[in-house]
Amino acid sequence: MMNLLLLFGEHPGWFFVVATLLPLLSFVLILLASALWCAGRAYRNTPGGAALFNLCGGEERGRTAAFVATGAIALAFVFSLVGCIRFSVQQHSFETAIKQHEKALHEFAQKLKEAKGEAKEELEAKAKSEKEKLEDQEKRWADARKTYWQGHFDWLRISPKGIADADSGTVLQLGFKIDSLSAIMFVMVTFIATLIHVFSIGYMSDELQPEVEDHQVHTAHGHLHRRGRFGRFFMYLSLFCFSMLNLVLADNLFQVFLSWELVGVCSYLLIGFYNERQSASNAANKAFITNRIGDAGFILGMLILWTHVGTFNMEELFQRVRAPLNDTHGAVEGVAGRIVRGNLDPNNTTKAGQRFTIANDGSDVLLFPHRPPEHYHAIVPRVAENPKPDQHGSMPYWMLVAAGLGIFLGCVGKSAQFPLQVWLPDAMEGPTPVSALIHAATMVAAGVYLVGRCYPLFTYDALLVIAYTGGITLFVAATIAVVMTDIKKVLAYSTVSQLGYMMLALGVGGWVAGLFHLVTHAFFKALLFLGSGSVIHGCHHEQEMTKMGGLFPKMKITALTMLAGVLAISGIPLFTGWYSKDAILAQAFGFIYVHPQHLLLFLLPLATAGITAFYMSRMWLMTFTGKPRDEHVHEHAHESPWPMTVPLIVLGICSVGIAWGWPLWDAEASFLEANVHHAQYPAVLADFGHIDYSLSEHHGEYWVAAKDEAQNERVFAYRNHHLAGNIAFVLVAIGIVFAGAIYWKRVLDPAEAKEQFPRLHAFLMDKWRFDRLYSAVFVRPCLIVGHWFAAFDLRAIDGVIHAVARSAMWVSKWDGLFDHHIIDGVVNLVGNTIYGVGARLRSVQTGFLRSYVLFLVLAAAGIFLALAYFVRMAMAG
Amino acid sequence: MDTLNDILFYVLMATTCICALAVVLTQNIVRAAAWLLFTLAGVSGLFFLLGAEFVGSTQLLVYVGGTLVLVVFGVMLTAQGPFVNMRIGAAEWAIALAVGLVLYGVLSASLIISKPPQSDLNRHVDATMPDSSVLGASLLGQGQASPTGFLTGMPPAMRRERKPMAYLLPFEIVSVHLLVVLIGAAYLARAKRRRAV
Amino acid sequence: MTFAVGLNHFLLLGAFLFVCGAVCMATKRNAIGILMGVELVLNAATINFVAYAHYNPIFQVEGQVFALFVIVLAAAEAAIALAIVLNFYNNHTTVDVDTAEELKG
Amino acid sequence: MSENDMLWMSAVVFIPAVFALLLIFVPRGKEDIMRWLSLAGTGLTLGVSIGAFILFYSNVIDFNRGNDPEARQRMSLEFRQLEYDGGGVSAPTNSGDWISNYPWIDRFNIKYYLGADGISMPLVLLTTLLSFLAMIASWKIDKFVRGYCMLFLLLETGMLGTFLALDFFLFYIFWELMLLPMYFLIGVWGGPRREYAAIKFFLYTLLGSVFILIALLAFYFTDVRDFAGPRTKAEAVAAAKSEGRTVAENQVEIHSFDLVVLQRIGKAALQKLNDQPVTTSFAAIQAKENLDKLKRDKKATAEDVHNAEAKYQAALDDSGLKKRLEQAFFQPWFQYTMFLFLLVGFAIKVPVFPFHTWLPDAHVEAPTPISMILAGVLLKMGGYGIIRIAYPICPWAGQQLAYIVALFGVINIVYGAFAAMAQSDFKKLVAYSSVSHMGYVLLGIAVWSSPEHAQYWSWGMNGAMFQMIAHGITSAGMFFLVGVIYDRAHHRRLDNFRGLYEPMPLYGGISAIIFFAAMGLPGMCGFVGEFMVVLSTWNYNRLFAVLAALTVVITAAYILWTIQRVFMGENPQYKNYSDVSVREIVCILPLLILSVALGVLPGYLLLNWMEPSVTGLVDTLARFTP
Repeated sequence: MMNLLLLFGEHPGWFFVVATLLPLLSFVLILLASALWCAGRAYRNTPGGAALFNLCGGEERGRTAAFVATGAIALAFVFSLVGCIRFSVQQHSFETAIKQHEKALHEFAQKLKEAKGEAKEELEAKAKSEKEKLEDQEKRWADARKTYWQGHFDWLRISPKGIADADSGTVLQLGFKIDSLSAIMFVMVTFIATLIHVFSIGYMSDELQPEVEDHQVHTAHGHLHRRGRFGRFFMYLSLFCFSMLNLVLADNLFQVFLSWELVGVCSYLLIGFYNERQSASNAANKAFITNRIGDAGFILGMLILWTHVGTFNMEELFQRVRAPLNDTHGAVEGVAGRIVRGNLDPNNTTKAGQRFTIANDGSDVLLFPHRPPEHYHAIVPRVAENPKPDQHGSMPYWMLVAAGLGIFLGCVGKSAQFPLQVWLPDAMEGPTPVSALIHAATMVAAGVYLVGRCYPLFTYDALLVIAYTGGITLFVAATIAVVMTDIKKVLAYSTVSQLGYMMLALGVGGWVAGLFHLVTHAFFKALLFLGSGSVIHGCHHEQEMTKMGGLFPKMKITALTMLAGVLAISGIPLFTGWYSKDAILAQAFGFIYVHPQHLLLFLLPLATAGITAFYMSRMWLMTFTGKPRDEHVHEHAHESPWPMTVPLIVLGICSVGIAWGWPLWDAEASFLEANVHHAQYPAVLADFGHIDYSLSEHHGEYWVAAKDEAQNERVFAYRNHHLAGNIAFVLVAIGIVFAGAIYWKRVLDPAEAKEQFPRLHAFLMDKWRFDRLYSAVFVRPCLIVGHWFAAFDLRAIDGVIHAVARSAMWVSKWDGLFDHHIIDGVVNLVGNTIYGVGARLRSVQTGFLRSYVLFLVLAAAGIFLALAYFVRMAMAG
Repeated sequence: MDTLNDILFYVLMATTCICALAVVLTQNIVRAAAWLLFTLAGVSGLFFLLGAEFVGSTQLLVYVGGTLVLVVFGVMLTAQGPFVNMRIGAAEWAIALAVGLVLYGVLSASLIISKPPQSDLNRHVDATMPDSSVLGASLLGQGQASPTGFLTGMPPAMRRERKPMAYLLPFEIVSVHLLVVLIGAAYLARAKRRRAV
Repeated sequence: MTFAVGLNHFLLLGAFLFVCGAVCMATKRNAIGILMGVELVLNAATINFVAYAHYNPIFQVEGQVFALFVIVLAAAEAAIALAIVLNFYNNHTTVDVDTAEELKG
Repeated sequence: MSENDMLWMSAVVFIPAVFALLLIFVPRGKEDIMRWLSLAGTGLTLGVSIGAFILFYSNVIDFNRGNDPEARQRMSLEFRQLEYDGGGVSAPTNSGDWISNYPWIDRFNIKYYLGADGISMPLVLLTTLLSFLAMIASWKIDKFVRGYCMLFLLLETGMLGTFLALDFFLFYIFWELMLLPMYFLIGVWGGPRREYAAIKFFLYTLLGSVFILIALLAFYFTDVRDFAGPRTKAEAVAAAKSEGRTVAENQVEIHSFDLVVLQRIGKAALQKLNDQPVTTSFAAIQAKENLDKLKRDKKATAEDVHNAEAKYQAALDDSGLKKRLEQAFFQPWFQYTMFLFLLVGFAIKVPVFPFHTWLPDAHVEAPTPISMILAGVLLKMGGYGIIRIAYPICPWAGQQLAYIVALFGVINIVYGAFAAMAQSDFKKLVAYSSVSHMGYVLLGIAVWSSPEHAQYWSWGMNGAMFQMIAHGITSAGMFFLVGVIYDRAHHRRLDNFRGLYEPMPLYGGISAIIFFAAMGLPGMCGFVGEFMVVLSTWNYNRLFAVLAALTVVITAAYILWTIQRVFMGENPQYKNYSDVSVREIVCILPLLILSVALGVLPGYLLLNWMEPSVTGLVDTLARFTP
């Protein structure tokens, strides 16, 4: 016990590791117990079997499993919270100290300008000691991060002799690295997952019965009856949580990929939870296969990095791809934190490598060494073929772009971005808590998280692709959401749309804004999904909004909490969504200010903000207000039990206030955002705003206003935050009013609108016809090719073989005929003759010894005669 | 001396031939055995006459003393049942005799016609037959025991000098063979135990 | 030792004994009688061997050696033949070879 | 060379054969005794192989020293063979080197030569384990039980011998030995089209064997005297003397089936054809060793070093060696032809497109346990042959034609996956998935790199080896699972199943795990090998890597579709099926555990001790690549 405490004391990163492993433990426990339970059930009548059966939970195993899983994730939440607090405290203390030293230095520098003589020397000495202290603090902080918050071990190691750098491309590691982003993600994921677990205990309680009737599956004998699967649901949830936490924990791309696939398979299992339903199993397959397309891209991205950079460790990757910020002489000017492009000069080759000329449109990228040289400026980059740890390397620029896009393709799959967004709405076939978990906190967030994590690997071109992908996605999804009538599908499309916002933010340099939105969105989207779950549960598994309406009096808690969610997602001031969404819009605004040709990247999210407000209000109004559309549903509707409402209330509170800071009304003052800010890579600032090591008062960042303000997106974003927010708010207000007019006050008739634009409506209802397109372009051709190949085997290859066999048979047949008639003919002839002679001679075989002797004597006489004759002839001859 | 040898030869030849004919012609098997005894004795006499003392004495010892005793034993062992008629028909007699005469005719005619190179052989008749020590040496594997010379009775083209030969191995084989045969005979002839039915 | 009787005399004697033996085999129904015929035939051969040994000096040794072998083989043959005869007698209570006709075609 | 090793390895190979003999004495009608006896035989073999492995592990690689250079070196057969041959690489050790070399047919210099290293050992373990499990799975076979068990045990001997033989001739004998029992096992105990399948299998494999036989004979006619050590030379002199010829030691011609010696001349051919000095002759190795020792030795004078250098140079420039390097073996046409012969011979076994059509038929018709063995072990022999024989003996052609091998690997991957998607027979689908998965093996082997990038090829080779083991586990598991459901439903049509999760939850869970493992899900064994191979491929050819990576989508598609068609949905017809029995659980449990354990800890369980051998092979081949 003491050792354990010591472990956490010395390696607080283990808080997070334990938090990750707890759900895995719960998964393994439940899995083993269910397997033994299944095995024991058959032998329940024997004492041993009964003991096994009862040991593994007996008839109550479902409930036990739920408690184990919930307990594990709750404990994981506690661990992550403690870890997060410890991390923040440590980070805060170090950074405060660093800031103080910097401030002092700054002051000394100011004073130095004026001072003269002895005072100057004294000041210089003071500044020197201050600088040493600063460096010492920075070093200690770096060491603390390394020893306390990082760790890894070799999972696989291959050690060939020939290569110069023994670590390049030889080892796959598993490890963890905590920064403020992952710490926040940890808390967010475990918190929401805990609430979802609690919610599920209520929502899935049907599954506790030994026999469940599935109303959506019709068999010849009425509805399907099957065993309840309460335990299995929680088992999947546990595995899901483990995978997601492992993904957040990972310090290298390989581990991310491991979890990435595991997350995919969990979503597959959960979406296909009602596996008797054809639609559910189809949706599960679709989700997994679509994700696998993204994964294939991810693998390719990893391959490129592995081949050219030789490592998957993210920190090492960034260190090699991005130029260092400073060396012993101070800041590295001009290229600090950037991807350095240039050209290799094949005519200027020495033993150390080829000369690298830096150029903004060069075809190659300089890779920086593991061990940077001390005086960076003194080094003229020479690129070695197989670089040693202290040599530079290079890779083609387009390869780096491709690597980035490959990784991004993985994120596109996971985060359901255009063009792989099709799986997510179908995934609504899973139980509602699953939708909440997948869509809010975990799986779809993973893509955005990874783009944020790998930010330094993306080149400018790749980022532009990301931004446009996000822009298209958010618009497409929002338009579809407008016409959807299934309450969960509306939420699904809104999720896709919001994820598009995050991607767009990351693409235009709003790293903080995107990830900030990720966290806030997790809360209110979880709330909305759980709320919809509560509605569905209350309405006895009715999901169509066209059959709801007027539910407000019957389910007040659900309605009010959901209203909070709707307002948050619409971006009403002081709700969480407002802080993050405005930040995104501001960043987009800043971006188009610098790059006016990308105007679309601001217009799309702006318009979509209005559309979002419209369809979210529409959803809420259709569900809770007005007259009931279906009396039957309305009559039986009821408020959900406490395990479901409590999570709703908690999430509702979070949706309102999780992003608050002081002063409340300052959109830039969010406490959460400031915390996310700590994790921001210098690379972001290098790409979108120049790095300057003079001091800033703002958020403790390492930058101030750019030297060239005309080219600085961050500055414009900061300055125009309120402008962008205000424009958006106007649009949001229009959207809400419009929705109210149609669905609440019934000023306008939605059916009329439908009739006026039948084609548009059909187009939107058909989800922009993506499914049909993919079916025609990918799915069917794949099947056809498969059949071709199978037929090729049967016809062509086996045909050739059969033909060979037949011709061999043919030859052998002729051979056989020859044998039969010619060779055998002769042989048979001889045989027959002999047989005939023998048959005739049979009578000679008298059985009397004496006659044999006579024959012998005769024969002897004959032989003797013949011999005598021949011998004579011979003698004569 | 020559005449004596000739007379001896003709006497022995006559004895042998008559006794052999008697073996053929007699119907009593015991008598046949007796006639056979004389035949074999006559043959051994001829061997002595030819100077092959060892072969002659072996003939006496093995044949007369051994084989014939065996035959007599056989006769006695098998003659205890009531005598069945073992005569054969006259026709068969006739055929057998005819065939026998034919064979004899063929043999004697070929002998007379082919005329073994008598004169050639007679040149060497002076040489004495080797005594039994030479025989023994040959059987013990000394090849030099037998003299060299050209094979006779062959076409000229095929004549070549024969090499000294020894007979140790055949001798051994024969002795082992004899042993095996005796054991086999004992096995075959042993009293059968009737199986309980 | 020389005498006027030549090789041919011996060969004719051998031929006569051979024919006697053959006829003996052909005319006896008693198995032992047949055996005696065989002995006669073998003796005929022995005589030929010894005669050649006498008249052809290069066969001095071989003739006798082979004669010896024939004698030995004859003894062996007699022993085994008699054993067969006894066995036959045990089974058929007779030595009449005409009863042994299982091989009749 | 140690008697001890010889006994262990011979025991592993021949215990099944001994039990096959024992089966003769079981009285007729006692089928259960026969089954138990064969189970005891396979079980004993498994036990002995594990014991052998533990000894091997402790003797050859030393616990906890997987990365120690000395331990790594001892993992290479080449090194141990040099020791055995008196190469003076270091003091000759005579125990625990896991090489056992005894004269067998002196006239042709054929040896009873067994040896184990990190390449053969895992395959031996896989074979013994799968044989044991397949024997359990054979429990329900009622037809000619004695014959079945005897053939089965004989087959096991053949397989184990193939993996352990280091003499090409011995290898070939074992290779053929395993062919015949397989023919009968398919042809007698198989399904309705068993005769067709058996004959197809037999003819295909025999065709391959003929190619291998030709290559084997062609190699034998090469004079390898420069590459054999003093011990081999002394043996050759003694053999000549016993035939009445007297030859001096440096004049004796040596022809050998010794795989390690053949590998050495293969490397010499690689060097010669790449216009490099041939440093792999025995004299050169010895001189180099001596030189290195002197260089390390601080007491050695400069003169000594200089002399040693001159000696080394003389060994390189030896005129006799130069003359003998003009033999046919060192000519391009010979290398090309022999490599292609060997490749085709082994590719048929792998099986590689277009020689793969025997596989679906054989798998579909074979009884379940034989399918397990067929997919689990027999396919691995092709890969093993390529790694152990084709590549090291004809490395120059291997390097020149690596592109084609990799191309066929990719074709296998893509073709197998697509063809699998079109199948409606459960077993055929699994068979085609085997084709696809074995493509990764071929691809991993073929990604030849230069010495600077040896690590990528090394990943490929190791990945290929790992993939072989993983595929052995998962495909055997899948075939067993198909057999389980076939026992109940008596058909294998995918479209007629549906809804098996409900009546058979345990079966469903187990199947899901095994199928996901085959699909290459992280955390399961199928992932590691595939990932390693794909990692290495980008460095070799980008298009191949893209295709291999994209195929994971198709793989996922057909496996998920299968799961959907078999387990999901509902089907009242199968409502009363019983879940897996205890015997079936016993049979599948080891595979289940391994498929997860190998995925979670591939390094500790397998790669740490397999990798030095494989990487050593890569090192020696890549080193001479320009």
